[in-house]
Amino acid sequence: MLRISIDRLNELFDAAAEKQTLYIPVDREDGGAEYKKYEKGMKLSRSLNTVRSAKDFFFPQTEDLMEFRVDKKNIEVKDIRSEAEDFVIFGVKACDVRSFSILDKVYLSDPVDSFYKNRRNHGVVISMACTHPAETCFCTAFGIDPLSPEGDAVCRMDNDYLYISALTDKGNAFIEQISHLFEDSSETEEEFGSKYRDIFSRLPLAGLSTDAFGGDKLDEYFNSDKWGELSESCIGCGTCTFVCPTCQCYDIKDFDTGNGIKRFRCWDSCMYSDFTKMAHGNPRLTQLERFRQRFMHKLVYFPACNNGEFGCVGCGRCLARCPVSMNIVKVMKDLEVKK
Amino acid sequence: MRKIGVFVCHCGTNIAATVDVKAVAEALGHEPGVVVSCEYQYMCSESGQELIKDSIKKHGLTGVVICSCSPRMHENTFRKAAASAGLNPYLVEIANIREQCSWIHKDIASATEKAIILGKAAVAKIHLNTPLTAGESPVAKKALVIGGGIAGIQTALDIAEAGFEVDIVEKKPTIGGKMAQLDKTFPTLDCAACILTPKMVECAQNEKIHIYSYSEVTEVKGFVGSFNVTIKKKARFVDETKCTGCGLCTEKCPMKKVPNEFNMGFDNRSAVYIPFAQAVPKVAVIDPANCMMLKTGKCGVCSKVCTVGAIDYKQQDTYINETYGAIVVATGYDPIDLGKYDEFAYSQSPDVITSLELERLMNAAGPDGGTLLRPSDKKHPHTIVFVQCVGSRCDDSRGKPYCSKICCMYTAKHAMLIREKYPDTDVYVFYIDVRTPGKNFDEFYRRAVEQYNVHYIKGMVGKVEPKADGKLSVQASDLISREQLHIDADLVVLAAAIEPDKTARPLATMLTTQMDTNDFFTEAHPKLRPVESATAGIFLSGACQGPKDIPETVAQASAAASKAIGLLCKNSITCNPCVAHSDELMCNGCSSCEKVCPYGAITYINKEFTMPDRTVALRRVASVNPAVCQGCGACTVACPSGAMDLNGFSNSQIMAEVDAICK
Amino acid sequence: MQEAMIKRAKELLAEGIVNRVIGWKRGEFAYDSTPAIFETPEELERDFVYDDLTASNLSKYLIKESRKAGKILAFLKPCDTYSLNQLTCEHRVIRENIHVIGIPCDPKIDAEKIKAKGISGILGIKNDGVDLTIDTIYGKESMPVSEAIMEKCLSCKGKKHVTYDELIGEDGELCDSGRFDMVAELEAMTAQERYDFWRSQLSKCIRCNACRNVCPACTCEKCVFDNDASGIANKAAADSFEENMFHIIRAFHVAGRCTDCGECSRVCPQNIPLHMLNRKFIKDINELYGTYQAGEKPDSVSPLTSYTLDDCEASIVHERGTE
Amino acid sequence: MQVNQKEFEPVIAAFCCNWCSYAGADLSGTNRLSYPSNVKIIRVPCSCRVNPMFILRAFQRGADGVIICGCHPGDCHYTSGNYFTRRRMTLLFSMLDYLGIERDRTRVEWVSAAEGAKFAATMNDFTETVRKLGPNRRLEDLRCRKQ
Repeated sequence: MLRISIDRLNELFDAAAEKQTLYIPVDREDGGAEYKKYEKGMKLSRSLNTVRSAKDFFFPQTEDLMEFRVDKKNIEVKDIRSEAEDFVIFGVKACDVRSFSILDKVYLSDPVDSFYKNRRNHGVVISMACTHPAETCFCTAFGIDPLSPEGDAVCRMDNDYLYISALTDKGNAFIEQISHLFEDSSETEEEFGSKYRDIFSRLPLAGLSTDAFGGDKLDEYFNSDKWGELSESCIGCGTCTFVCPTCQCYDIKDFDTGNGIKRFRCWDSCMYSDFTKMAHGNPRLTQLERFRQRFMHKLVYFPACNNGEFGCVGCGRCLARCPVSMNIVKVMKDLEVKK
Repeated sequence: MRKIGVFVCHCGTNIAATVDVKAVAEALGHEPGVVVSCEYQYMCSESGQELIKDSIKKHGLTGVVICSCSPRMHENTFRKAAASAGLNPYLVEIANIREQCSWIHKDIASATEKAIILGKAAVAKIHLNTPLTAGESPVAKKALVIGGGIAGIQTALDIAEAGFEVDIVEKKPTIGGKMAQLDKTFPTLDCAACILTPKMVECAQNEKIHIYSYSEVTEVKGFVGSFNVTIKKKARFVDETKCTGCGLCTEKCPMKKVPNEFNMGFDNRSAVYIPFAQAVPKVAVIDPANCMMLKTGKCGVCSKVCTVGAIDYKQQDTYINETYGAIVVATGYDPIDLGKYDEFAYSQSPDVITSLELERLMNAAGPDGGTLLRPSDKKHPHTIVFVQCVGSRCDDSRGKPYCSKICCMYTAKHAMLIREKYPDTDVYVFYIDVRTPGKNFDEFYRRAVEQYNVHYIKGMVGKVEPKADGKLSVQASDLISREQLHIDADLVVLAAAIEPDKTARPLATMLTTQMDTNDFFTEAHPKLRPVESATAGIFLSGACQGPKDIPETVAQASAAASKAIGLLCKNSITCNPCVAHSDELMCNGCSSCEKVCPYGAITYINKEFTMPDRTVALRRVASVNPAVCQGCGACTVACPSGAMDLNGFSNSQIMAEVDAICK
Repeated sequence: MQEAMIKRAKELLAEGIVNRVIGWKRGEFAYDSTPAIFETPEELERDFVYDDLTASNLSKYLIKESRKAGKILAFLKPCDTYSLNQLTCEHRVIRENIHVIGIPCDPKIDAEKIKAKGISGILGIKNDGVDLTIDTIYGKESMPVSEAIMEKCLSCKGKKHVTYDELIGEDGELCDSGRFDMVAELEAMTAQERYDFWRSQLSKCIRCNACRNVCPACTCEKCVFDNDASGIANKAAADSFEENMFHIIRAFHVAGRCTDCGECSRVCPQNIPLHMLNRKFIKDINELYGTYQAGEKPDSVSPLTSYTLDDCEASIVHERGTE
Repeated sequence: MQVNQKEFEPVIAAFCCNWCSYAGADLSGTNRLSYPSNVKIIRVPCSCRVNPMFILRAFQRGADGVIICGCHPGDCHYTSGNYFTRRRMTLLFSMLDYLGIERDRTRVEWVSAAEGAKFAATMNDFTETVRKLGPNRRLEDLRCRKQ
């Protein structure tokens, strides 16, 4: 691996930001962290994770799709797509990096979402190994190695050094740009990992298993009488969905600007009463059904369509943020008990 | 998609001179949904209306926008035209490009641009208009007249004459009002009592008329055609049905030191009394504040002397509930309190009096039998100064900004009568202007000046000071000769401004009718609907609407009666369809709307609903009575969920207008 | 306390006075709990929890619960009783179907504040009244309790219950916690500073609707922001205007009805001080129309559905304003 | 986008109640009392019909100032509507001020049907006040900016 002293991190950011737009996680005054466009002097957040996930970079909360211009009685349709600029997201944790590949399965398979693809093509993901997980973490349940995240290049950081190694051509190119800042290090990925591996086994959710779930479990869980009790406290907000790195549903809306129409999409949440509302009404009438949708999607429907891959990466954001502390872990444990 | 027709009016040159009407029609023709857009000289003319009607039929229009004068002017005209062509009248919108555009802007380019925007807003709105149908509600064939002065009496008589029942509510023990206190009337100098009392008697005798004297309206609910009114009949401690009005009780009553209101306190009455000889109903009333029996339980003389046993010390206030189709307000006026006018020494000297007090002093039925004597020493006054505009046309907070209208004429009358009866008296009248518009009014005034030599002096009295010798020192300025005048007067008469009766304001609140800042009731239109209030079914009679003399009052009283009769003739009335309505599925039943509704039009019902989740739920939801709702829209803002909306001014319609105007 | 509550709940269940209980259920971690309905003594024994971390306001659940068959037992903290009164006032709950037990309440601990100290991997939290001892996977940590108190408890209205059918423990007193101080501080800033402050806060909003959905005053059958026909529906803030719009209108809709229970700020995943919007309305109402506490009485009339003839004019905003 | 102060023409939305202020506006027209064409009037039955949503909507769509006109307190055609308006708007304006939105962009004015001159004077004054403030940037929707 290559390494750089952590005292010199900002040199690294300065150099990278010169070549392309760079986003790094920074701490906010209110205690949360968020990705921000790097500006000189910004300090890398040491938080475990940002409040919002990193999916915004490829799948932003709102995004204009097209415009209609009205001139007298004519309507002109305007394609507003343009090539995205190159950008680097630095410090993405393993869970969030995995979420990109889950989103890819949705947006890069036919029909390809050109908006998503455009951003994906221009984005470089520099991941960061996890050394300080929280009690809400359970990525390992989904086969993610928090110490060896995916991405274009992967960083590992201890108290002294930041180590970097490329995983893809994009990652190589990134390191190339700033290679003068690095020195070689004999530290191997395994050596680094072994220092922290033990922490993960001490996590309260370390034993969580997904064995009971998968694409073939529709019949077992769909009509479970546990859903009623589980969904009872759900207030139907979209917090879990909006902080979730893998929730990928959106709604398309038109906005009349007075001079024309902007058609945009925005995140939607299956927790909302108007989710997938159609001309005849809403297929999911009660909060129970909407609540069930979210967890069935992540634990059953998604794996059913994606070779068994679950639609959750165990980042723990929903555990931390749900106003009523109802979450996927409780759902998994409760449903399992029934079996 | 709507098929909208746009009709731009030139209004001769009123609009066309500053707004390029052709450009407006052209621009609006490009708006979505507009299938025809044209301009014409006078849209409101017969041929203009024909143009609209023909277009509606030819193009199958589903919306009409007229760019013209204010909707307050011709909205109804165009709605009727649309209706006659088969289009729902509420699918018509007016863009006001005259009063709010061509008349206020001079630059053609900007006026035209604004006219186009106003037109676009109307087009945007009409896209969202819905056909509205006015509902109907029944009319109770009975009228209520509030106030039993000459206005109320005349109105009641006219309504009764037309064959409808009418109730008069009068707060005093007798009807008659101010006119009953007057001596002679201008400009004919006939005796007020002689012309009023027969009418009072007629009221009492007319079987269609019921008089609630010594009564007050305490609650008004309901709406045009069906007002539910609660009347408080104050305890008079005399059984009206038994009392013959013989007056024996009033003679024997030992408590005789009560100032007599009817004579403006110049003499006294007993605790049980009949206000005056011609009172209607001629029934005694016990004044509980002064009756020994009611105060201490010791006396009972009246009860002993009453031969018919009409005295009832235990009588209580009673409440009567009646339903009326129409209500006429005739609450009249009062002279203002002159307590704040120290400079005229009104509070200091008994010889400084108001004109109304003078009426009593000069009245044959007055305290001195019609001989004019000074209140202080009961001597004949030789020098009398009249001061005009005391509190009228006043720009400070003590008085009223308006002209009280009747003072010039009654002062001329007073001056003339005094000079006629006591030619040795010097009469001075200080005035700002003498206003005498009215039939035979100016001739009357000139007679006072020319024939009776009343000294009219343009100028204001600065100060009146009682002197040790009993005279009143009057300092005044003569604005024409520019001299300071000094007159030693025996009597000073102040023409106090008149103001609406104090009960008018709370009554207006009960009736939900509009008042102006002076507490005069506001008419629905100052020119075209002068006797109607803006609240349907409430009519205005007499001085409650503004200062008036007797002939005007009577004229208005009859006009109000005819409007009320017009309403009572109908079996049902059409309601304003621009009312609030609640989307029951969205309503929370939280009662916010109910709390802000001035009309009590919103009630709550428990109703079963099939909810979006297909469960059946019993829910509390708001329900608007469209006949009661007047369409103010207060509820629509109080409602957080937007369940409450207003026909004709819906949230989406107003927002569409906002969008069009701001873009 | 928890034991006393469970005991009393079991009694009421056994006596048939209530057929279910709403309370808090033990969560996954040391600090989380979920509002839950309990129907049997066994469920109560197993899952019921009440401690210094059970902060959520249960009143809003009673809208639905009070319409179900049978009576429900609700454990309400002092501030929650205001919400219930307000809901009763607005006919949103059927009060007769609720048996309210007022429970005392000490300042709640905000796990977010512990985490903000960088304390992670929390396994257990102990409160000795002065310090918190936090057991984590990385070892023991400690911090003063005072630094971990939940925002809504820092501005506690008092420990008095405004409605209850019975009490466990003593009823407390009202108190003044200077809850308007922060609003006043903001008011004293320049317009530009205020604008910058709110922009930095509201721009964090992800429109998850947690604030709205948890709010006991936001009980519309269908929110205007979810209603396409309202003309202002917005699912996401596509422009900074919409961030402002949502929060201004929401605050306005609950003005005069908001009891200042603080749930909005508690649940905001982005830590936006939303209570500072509602509290501004409360402060204005108190100053301009007389002190008013929504939910204090079950029949109070909101200052926005009433008026007096001599109310101040809107120009007061100009007159008293700082730059 | 730099806007030249001289070229800036504010967009003013005026909500006028039908019975007093709209009639007052008509009267100022009848009396030919001019006020700037920037002012566009929206007729509402009563000032209490004005929902805060409408005001925000106007700012969103490009208004630089919003004024609400109604009957004088006590003279409301519907007796009490403007009293509610007064409370609602006071609180709303105070909130906008609190959020740092220029407080001079909003106003409530009571104009009777007889006050044509007051209407014109009010609109002249308000337009000039807003003109001085410049374009509304703090409460606009960028998507609605004129192109």
